[in-house]
Amino acid sequence: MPAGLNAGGDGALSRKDFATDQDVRWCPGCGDYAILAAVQRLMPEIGVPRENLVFISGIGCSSRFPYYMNTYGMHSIHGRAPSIASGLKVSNPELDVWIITGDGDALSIGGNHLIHLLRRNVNSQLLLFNNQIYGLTKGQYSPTSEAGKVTKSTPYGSLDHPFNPAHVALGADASFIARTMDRDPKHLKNTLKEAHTHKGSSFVEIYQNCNIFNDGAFLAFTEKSSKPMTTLYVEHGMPMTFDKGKQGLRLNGLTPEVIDLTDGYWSVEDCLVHDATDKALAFILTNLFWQPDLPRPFGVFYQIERPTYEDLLHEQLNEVTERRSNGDLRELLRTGDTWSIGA
Amino acid sequence: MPAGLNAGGDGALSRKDFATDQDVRWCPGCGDYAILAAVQRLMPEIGVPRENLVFISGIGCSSRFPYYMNTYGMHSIHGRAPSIASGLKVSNPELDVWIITGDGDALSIGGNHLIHLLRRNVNSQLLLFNNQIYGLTKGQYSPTSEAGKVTKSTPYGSLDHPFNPAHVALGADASFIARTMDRDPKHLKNTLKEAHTHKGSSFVEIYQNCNIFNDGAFLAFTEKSSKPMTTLYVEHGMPMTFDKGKQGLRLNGLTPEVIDLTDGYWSVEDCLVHDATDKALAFILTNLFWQPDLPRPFGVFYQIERPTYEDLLHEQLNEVTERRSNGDLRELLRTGDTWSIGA
Amino acid sequence: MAETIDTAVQAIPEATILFAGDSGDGMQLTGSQFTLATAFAQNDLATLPDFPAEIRAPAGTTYGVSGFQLHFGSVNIRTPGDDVDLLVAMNPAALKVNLHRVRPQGTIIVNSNAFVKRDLDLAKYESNPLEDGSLERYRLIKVELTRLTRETLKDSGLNHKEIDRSKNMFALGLALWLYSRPTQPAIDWISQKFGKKPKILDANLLLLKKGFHYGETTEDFVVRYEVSPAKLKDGMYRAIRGSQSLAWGLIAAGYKSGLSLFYGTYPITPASDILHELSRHKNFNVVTVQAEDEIAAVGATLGASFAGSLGVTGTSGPGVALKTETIGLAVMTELPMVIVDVQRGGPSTGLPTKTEQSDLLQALYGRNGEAPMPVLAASTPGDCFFIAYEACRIAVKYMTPVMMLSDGYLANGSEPWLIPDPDDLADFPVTFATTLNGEADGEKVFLPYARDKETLARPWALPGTRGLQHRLGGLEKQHETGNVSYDPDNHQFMIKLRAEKVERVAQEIPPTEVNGVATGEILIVGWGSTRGSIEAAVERARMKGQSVGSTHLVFIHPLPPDLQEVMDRFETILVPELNNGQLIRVLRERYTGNFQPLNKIKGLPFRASEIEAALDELLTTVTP
Amino acid sequence: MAETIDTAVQAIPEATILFAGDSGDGMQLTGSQFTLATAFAQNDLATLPDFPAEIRAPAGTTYGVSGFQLHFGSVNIRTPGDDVDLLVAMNPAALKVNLHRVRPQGTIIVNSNAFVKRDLDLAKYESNPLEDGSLERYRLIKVELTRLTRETLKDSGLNHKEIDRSKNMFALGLALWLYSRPTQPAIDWISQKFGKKPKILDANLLLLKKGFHYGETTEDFVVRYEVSPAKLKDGMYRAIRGSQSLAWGLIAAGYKSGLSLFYGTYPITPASDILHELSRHKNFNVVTVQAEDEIAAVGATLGASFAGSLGVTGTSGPGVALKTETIGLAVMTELPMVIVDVQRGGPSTGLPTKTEQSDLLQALYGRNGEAPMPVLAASTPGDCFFIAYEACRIAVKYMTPVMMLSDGYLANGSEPWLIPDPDDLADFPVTFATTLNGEADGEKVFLPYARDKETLARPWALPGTRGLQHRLGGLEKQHETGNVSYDPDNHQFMIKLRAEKVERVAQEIPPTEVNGVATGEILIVGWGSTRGSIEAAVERARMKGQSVGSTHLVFIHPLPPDLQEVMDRFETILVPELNNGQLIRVLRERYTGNFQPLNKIKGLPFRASEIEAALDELLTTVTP
Ligand SMILES: Cc1ncc(C[n+]2csc(CCOP(=O)(O)OP(=O)(O)O)c2C)c(N)n1
Ligand SMILES: Cc1ncc(C[n+]2csc(CCOP(=O)(O)OP(=O)(O)O)c2C)c(N)n1
Ligand code: SF4
Ligand code: SF4
Ligand SMILES: [Mg+2]
Ligand SMILES: [Mg+2]
Repeated sequence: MPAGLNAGGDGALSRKDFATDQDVRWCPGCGDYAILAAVQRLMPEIGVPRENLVFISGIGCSSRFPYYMNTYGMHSIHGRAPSIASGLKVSNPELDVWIITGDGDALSIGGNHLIHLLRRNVNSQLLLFNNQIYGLTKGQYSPTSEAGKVTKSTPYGSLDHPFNPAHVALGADASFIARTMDRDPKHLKNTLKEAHTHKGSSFVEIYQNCNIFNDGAFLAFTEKSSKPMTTLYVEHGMPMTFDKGKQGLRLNGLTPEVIDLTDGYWSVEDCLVHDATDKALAFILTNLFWQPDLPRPFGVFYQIERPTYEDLLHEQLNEVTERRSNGDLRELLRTGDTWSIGA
Repeated sequence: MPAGLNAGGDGALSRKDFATDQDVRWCPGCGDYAILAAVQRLMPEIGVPRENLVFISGIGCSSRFPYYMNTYGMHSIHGRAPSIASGLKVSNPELDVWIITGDGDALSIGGNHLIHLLRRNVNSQLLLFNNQIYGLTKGQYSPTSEAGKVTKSTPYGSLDHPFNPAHVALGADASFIARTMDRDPKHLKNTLKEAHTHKGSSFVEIYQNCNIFNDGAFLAFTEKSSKPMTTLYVEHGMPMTFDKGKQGLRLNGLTPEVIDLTDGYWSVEDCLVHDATDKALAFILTNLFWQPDLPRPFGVFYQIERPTYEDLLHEQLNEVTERRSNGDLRELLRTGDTWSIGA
Repeated sequence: MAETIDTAVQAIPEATILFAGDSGDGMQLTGSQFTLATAFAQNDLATLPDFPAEIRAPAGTTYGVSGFQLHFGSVNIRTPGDDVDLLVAMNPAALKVNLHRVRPQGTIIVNSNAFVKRDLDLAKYESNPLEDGSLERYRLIKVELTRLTRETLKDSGLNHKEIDRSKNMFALGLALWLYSRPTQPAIDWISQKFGKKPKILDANLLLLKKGFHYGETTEDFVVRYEVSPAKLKDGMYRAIRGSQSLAWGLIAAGYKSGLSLFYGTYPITPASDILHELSRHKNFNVVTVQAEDEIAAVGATLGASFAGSLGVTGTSGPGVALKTETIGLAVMTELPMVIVDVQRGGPSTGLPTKTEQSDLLQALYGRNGEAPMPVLAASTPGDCFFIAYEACRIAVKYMTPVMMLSDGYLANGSEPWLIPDPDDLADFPVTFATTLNGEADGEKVFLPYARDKETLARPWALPGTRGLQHRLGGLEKQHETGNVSYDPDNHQFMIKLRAEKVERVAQEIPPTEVNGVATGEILIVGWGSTRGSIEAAVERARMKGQSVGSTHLVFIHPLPPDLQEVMDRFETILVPELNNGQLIRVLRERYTGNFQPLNKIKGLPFRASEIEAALDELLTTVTP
Repeated sequence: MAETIDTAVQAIPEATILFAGDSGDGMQLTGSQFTLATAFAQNDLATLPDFPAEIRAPAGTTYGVSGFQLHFGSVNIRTPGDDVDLLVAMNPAALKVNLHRVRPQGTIIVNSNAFVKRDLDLAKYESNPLEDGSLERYRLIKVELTRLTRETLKDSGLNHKEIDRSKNMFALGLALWLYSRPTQPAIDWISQKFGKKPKILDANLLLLKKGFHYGETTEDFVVRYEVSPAKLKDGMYRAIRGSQSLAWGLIAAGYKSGLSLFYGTYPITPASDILHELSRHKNFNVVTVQAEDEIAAVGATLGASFAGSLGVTGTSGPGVALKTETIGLAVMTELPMVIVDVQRGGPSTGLPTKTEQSDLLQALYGRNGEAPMPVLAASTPGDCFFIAYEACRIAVKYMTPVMMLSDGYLANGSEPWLIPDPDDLADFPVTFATTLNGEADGEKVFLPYARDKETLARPWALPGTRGLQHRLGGLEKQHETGNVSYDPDNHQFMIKLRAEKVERVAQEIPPTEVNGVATGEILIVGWGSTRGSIEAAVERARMKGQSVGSTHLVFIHPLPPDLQEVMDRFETILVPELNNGQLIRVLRERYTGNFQPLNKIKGLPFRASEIEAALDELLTTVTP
């Protein structure tokens, strides 16, 4: 094979090997840069050959992503990436499929494809860049924008009650649900790695700052000053504490409440221990959403194993083919009632 | 007004007043007849003038429904009824809007409109006729069909993991979620009545038998013999017992388990008491879905009050109009920088 | 048992018969069994099933009537027949709905037991037509089907419902006798269908025989008919329905190309049967995906094409309307894909179970921006096989989405089909890009939008191919590199290039054939399912010595290069369409000629006589 | 302060200037402020903003260049200008991208401080054009914008970023001086914009003046220009952009009809601004709904129409592709609805921020089945107001969906607009059905599909109206009763009836006007945003004594009844379009004439000179 081809070849690849010659065209300061960096850093670690990686996106600022990855990719049309990715993965399960989408792309026009991808459990990683705004169209509110938001299209404030993305995913019976943010590169990269390790549709919501049209939407969770009190990092098997261990979360019946771990009354033992396989717990946890005095959880909320769509499909295909042996066209055309005329 | 008009007029109306001159064209024995009967019986009770009732449906056997109601109606296109109903309700909040849909119409092609209707909380009743099959197109599996289902389009069994409709609704943050069935006319009618009383989007899943393409899908819940053990009727504020009070449901941590109320060890006091305002409980309850040894719940699972989309919209409209007074076109055209030429 | 009378036998060249009854009466089954026997009798034939929109409409209602029409003969049969020679009516509604189709002096067999008050009312008959003499223009034969059936089966051990449901077998037996058809095919079929239900099996066989004998024994029939074998080309034949043959054409395309066939779809009448058929043949490396809607279906199909499958998505008009945006993406990404549109009555939901040709302009122009693509149309049930194959071949060869048009009549209609030899199908070579094909500042690079000289196709480089990583998308592409380009000149260049590529498909079009006279007064230009009626009409015209020819378009975009020249050989061009005039718009725009439309928009195919009439009228007007 | 030199003043009839710089340089603002001053100077004008697809492309890159072109004069101005007289380039990239537009000997003002290594590299300049003599064909004026700005504001208390960002004010001031424009409008605007930010306010005002004085004091400028007021019709004027005027046309329709305006949409470039504008005017009883997608948007709009609102849905090509199925439902339910398509570069995502006319055929034919609807096109930014109004009026009068076509150039371009008097707008009467209108077996009944004699419109009966309960739907409707009907003859009748209804809209079309010679050699037939360029070209042709006229179509379906007759008065018909030839297909299909296409598909409007050239060529070829 010609020299050039080795370019895509083996040997330890570095982050740079995953960059393309295309200039990255996001606004300076956009959170998308951090996500791109994290993904490019992760790629060499997961050790999948570049040619087996495919990034499929819809339309939006975030959906420009594939142009910047030296892998196969498609910048498709608005909201349809999950469908295109499904057909791709089913046709060639060897491929490592990543879906890049935004809060408008995935939850507005693409909502239906999203929930059907998740229920079918097509093995892929879906990265939802949630900036709570329509960036590319220059700043209208999105299905994740807080109610009352003043935008170009809602000068008097938006009326729609926002989606809780994690709940939408849970309602669709996703097998992997996580949340992370652009401003925490380490957690971002690790979460993506776990998503990649998971076999099935991995739903990863990434809080991403749009510094042009919705700057600071997640400031409370990213600013050094407030972050400790507002963010709760959960890990399977670990007690739920935050604020540098000074506070914890416990369940009172089905209601989560914050406990003070400093005054000696409550201790870590009293804290809820995260079980990522417990669907009910995942629901209660992700219900911590714009709730005063309660932290916002980050991490892998839910993860279970169930068969992937493409595995089931190919098992069936093979099973039928074995039972009936490879189809013979000449035979097929003559099955059933035939008759001859002449000789 | 001409005599004829009084036809639509006041005075006690009866079930018959809501029938049209069109022959009902469902297959003999179809569960849809029972639902039509229940709705026609309910109408006089809720006392809404016929002319203020609008039934909007998509496409499917179930979506033929509006033709049989002597009210306003639209048999629209596949999956779009929630959108059409939203525009209708927003334009005239006086109207009492009912959405009629099927498991394919609402959860397959119409999934996105469904979840957006629910999150916006447009005041309307959505009746999802779930027969776990595509009836009108003569028997392909639907998003609620059990995995492995053999149908016209899946001779070797379907592969898709089915939706749990109540979870989809919960994931979309619906304000009213209930389940009932065609074979229990009384519960059906009462549930529809509660849905109508609720202000907001009321999501009602109705188990409906398609005796042609999916006969007996819900037999376990409808047959006298098995029904007591398989069905759990929940009511707000009441303990969860079934099997004529012989069995009950309790929570072990977050896990529901059946308890025997006859052997004296457990009593009704130990049973879970239904609280329709508790979202987490609603999730756990509706998670009882194709789970061996656990009953299937029916009734109103979840109900909370939150502002409806059309109320917010008209409040904003009025508020702005009051503040800026009714728009004057001549003024509008002259706002901003103008200059005169000549005279 | 009564002695048998031997009825006079009359040899006839062709006949049209129509079985009609309730959806529950099994008329479709009766019809297809009669068709099978007729095929074995080696007649040429064409069928037209006609069922209600309702799944199971209430018994006895006119809108619940299901019918199956069959036209067969020793001569060439091209249509399901204009006027009916024999109507079998299982109840008053069936008679009411179909009487107008029966020719004067035609035979009508009715189940007289069904002509009772309730059913007469349901059919909205004031008086009983069997008694009020309203049928005297026909040869009426009353058979107590219900009673005879019950008697025959009283000891069968079947319950009432089962017994009454089987009376169609009696009718079938009688019809087979009347037209001297073999009973063996039906017997074989029944035997293997009900093999596991001995009671039902015996009952059906018994009734079939009874019905046959009834013909022999009753004196109602003055004559019995014989239709000798048709002079068909030698070879092995089978009866085939359009949806089956279309599905098989796709399978053949996968088979010959070595590509895995990916069929992404969402059920819709009358396209669903393609899915049903394909899903039965997974051992041909056929993947069928029933998506959540048409948009997801075409999206998944495009993704599959990107991955190297033979991507096909099938639907009907309303589904195509939903797919157009994604088809535009296929035009831009230049990936091979076939979109099958099995047309039905429109607009909107329209007449979902009826046939129509009203999606042609949508196929040609129904996309945003300049998004040309090849459009092919099948013309008979068996032809669907070859057009499906050709559509796939062109999609891959030219790296373009291709629209294939069928319709409800083709999908449900059937005809005897000379089984093709797979080796005779056109070659279907596929080459995937594996090496770098360009250079940029001294470095070898991959140019995903480089062009093949002959076809202008771009290379098909599959994900998984080392070193050929590239990104596709819906934004305008730079020539060769395929990078996003906002350059004005590049945009115009690419628009023209994509158009030119599709025009090049004309290379694939064989010289236009004219059926009938090669030059003369009237040329009929048709497309799609109207072929049979048109050619039947031309045949009649020629018998009348009229100077008429016809040509049938397979390629509607691009059009045959020699079409103008062919049309120039005629004074008038008649364009019959089952729409309000769509192909004629295209012809008028691109060609010169005296174009005359003939439109029928009734959800039904043309009768040959309707086209014949149009010819007669034109000829009297044009020739003084 | 240096003494002022009084520069020679030269009076010119017209000028074209172009401000270009980084997205961050505020060129759009500079341009619109200059436009405002020009409007006050009572010149006629046309503008062409041109921004990158990226929200904020990296500074200094060529694809990050944002431009604003303005053509103004004392004569009639119909286009944003062909060749640029003055280019203001804030950095090398801006110069690189726009130099080719500048006429020989044209003036170029550059920010010389920006021509440093880094920026030159970003713009891919090998050598510095300011020094390598490559600009000698132009009058180059180097201004140290950055340095002058920093000096001016060193004590302003603003930080570096803020200071550098305001250098466009200096440029504005200089440009205003060069063309003798009033500074007051800009001063007023700045004052109220930054009223709350005194520091910024003072800085901007200061820079504006400094820029103005710079002109007076520097010796770089040999002449200064004066453009006297244009002879415009008397009256009150304003500058208006197409999206604003379109939105106001819809508001006017609601206002005059008394209907509540319901605008259901989903954001998409370049249509979003209509939503943005409408959402600011809720006190006109305007409801705006941002739906989850285009399908939901058109669905909600149709529901609103059913309820009695004036339903309008706006989008661009890809959005129309998604709406077609629902538009078909509107055709079948015969509810009034307006679909606005602000066209952009296609196919697929294409060139989203560029202009094009390539959705015409989709508008005419992009639906399943026979689903005709009126199609209207606006031709100037101000015209959008009147066409939007007319589209609404026709939709309601004929109870039909109507497609209105605009495009990116109209949406973003602006022109001086003679403010119309609301009383002069056509009447917009609306009647809702309130009484039973038919009889069935002796009973009075409501017939939702009864017809108005003149328009063939069916009655609009709103839910909530006692006694008129009825059911609409997508299945074929029975004439008058509106019940579902599978009757073949009814289907054909209804198809023809719906088509005839749309044809009747021709009653609304005024006699075709011809601009230029009334009969002669070449008639230009145009539609949409090409009007300005076409009429400018015709004017030039007439000055050259060429026998050329033009007519511009507002109604593309139905077409004007007198169009053939008008075209017959010319030997050749030239059809310029910003697509690959769409209207010309329609003309060729329906009319006779020697039709010649002129197509430009570069995402940019025609230059008058391009059409002029086509005329010259045709005339030399047609006249021997
Ligand atoms: C069919 C269609 N409708 C609308 C658009 C316009 N559009 C492009 S991106 C977008 C939303 C972008 O928001 P999001 O998905 O959150 O991505 P972001 O830009 O915020 O990263 C919209 C409405 C389109 N391109 N195609
Ligand atoms: C756009 C479009 N796609 C597909 C169809 C075909 N279709 C009609 S109804 C239906 C599904 C019906 O299933 P469901 O919604 O469960 O209703 P049911 O008939 O079971 O009551 C489908 C696929 C259609 N009419 N329109
Ligand atoms: S608009 Fe927002 S989301 Fe888009 S590139 Fe700019 S900062 Fe990022
Ligand atoms: S097909 Fe099934 S759902 Fe449809 S009408 Fe018949 S029984 Fe009912
Ligand atoms: Mg976003
Ligand atoms: Mg169903």
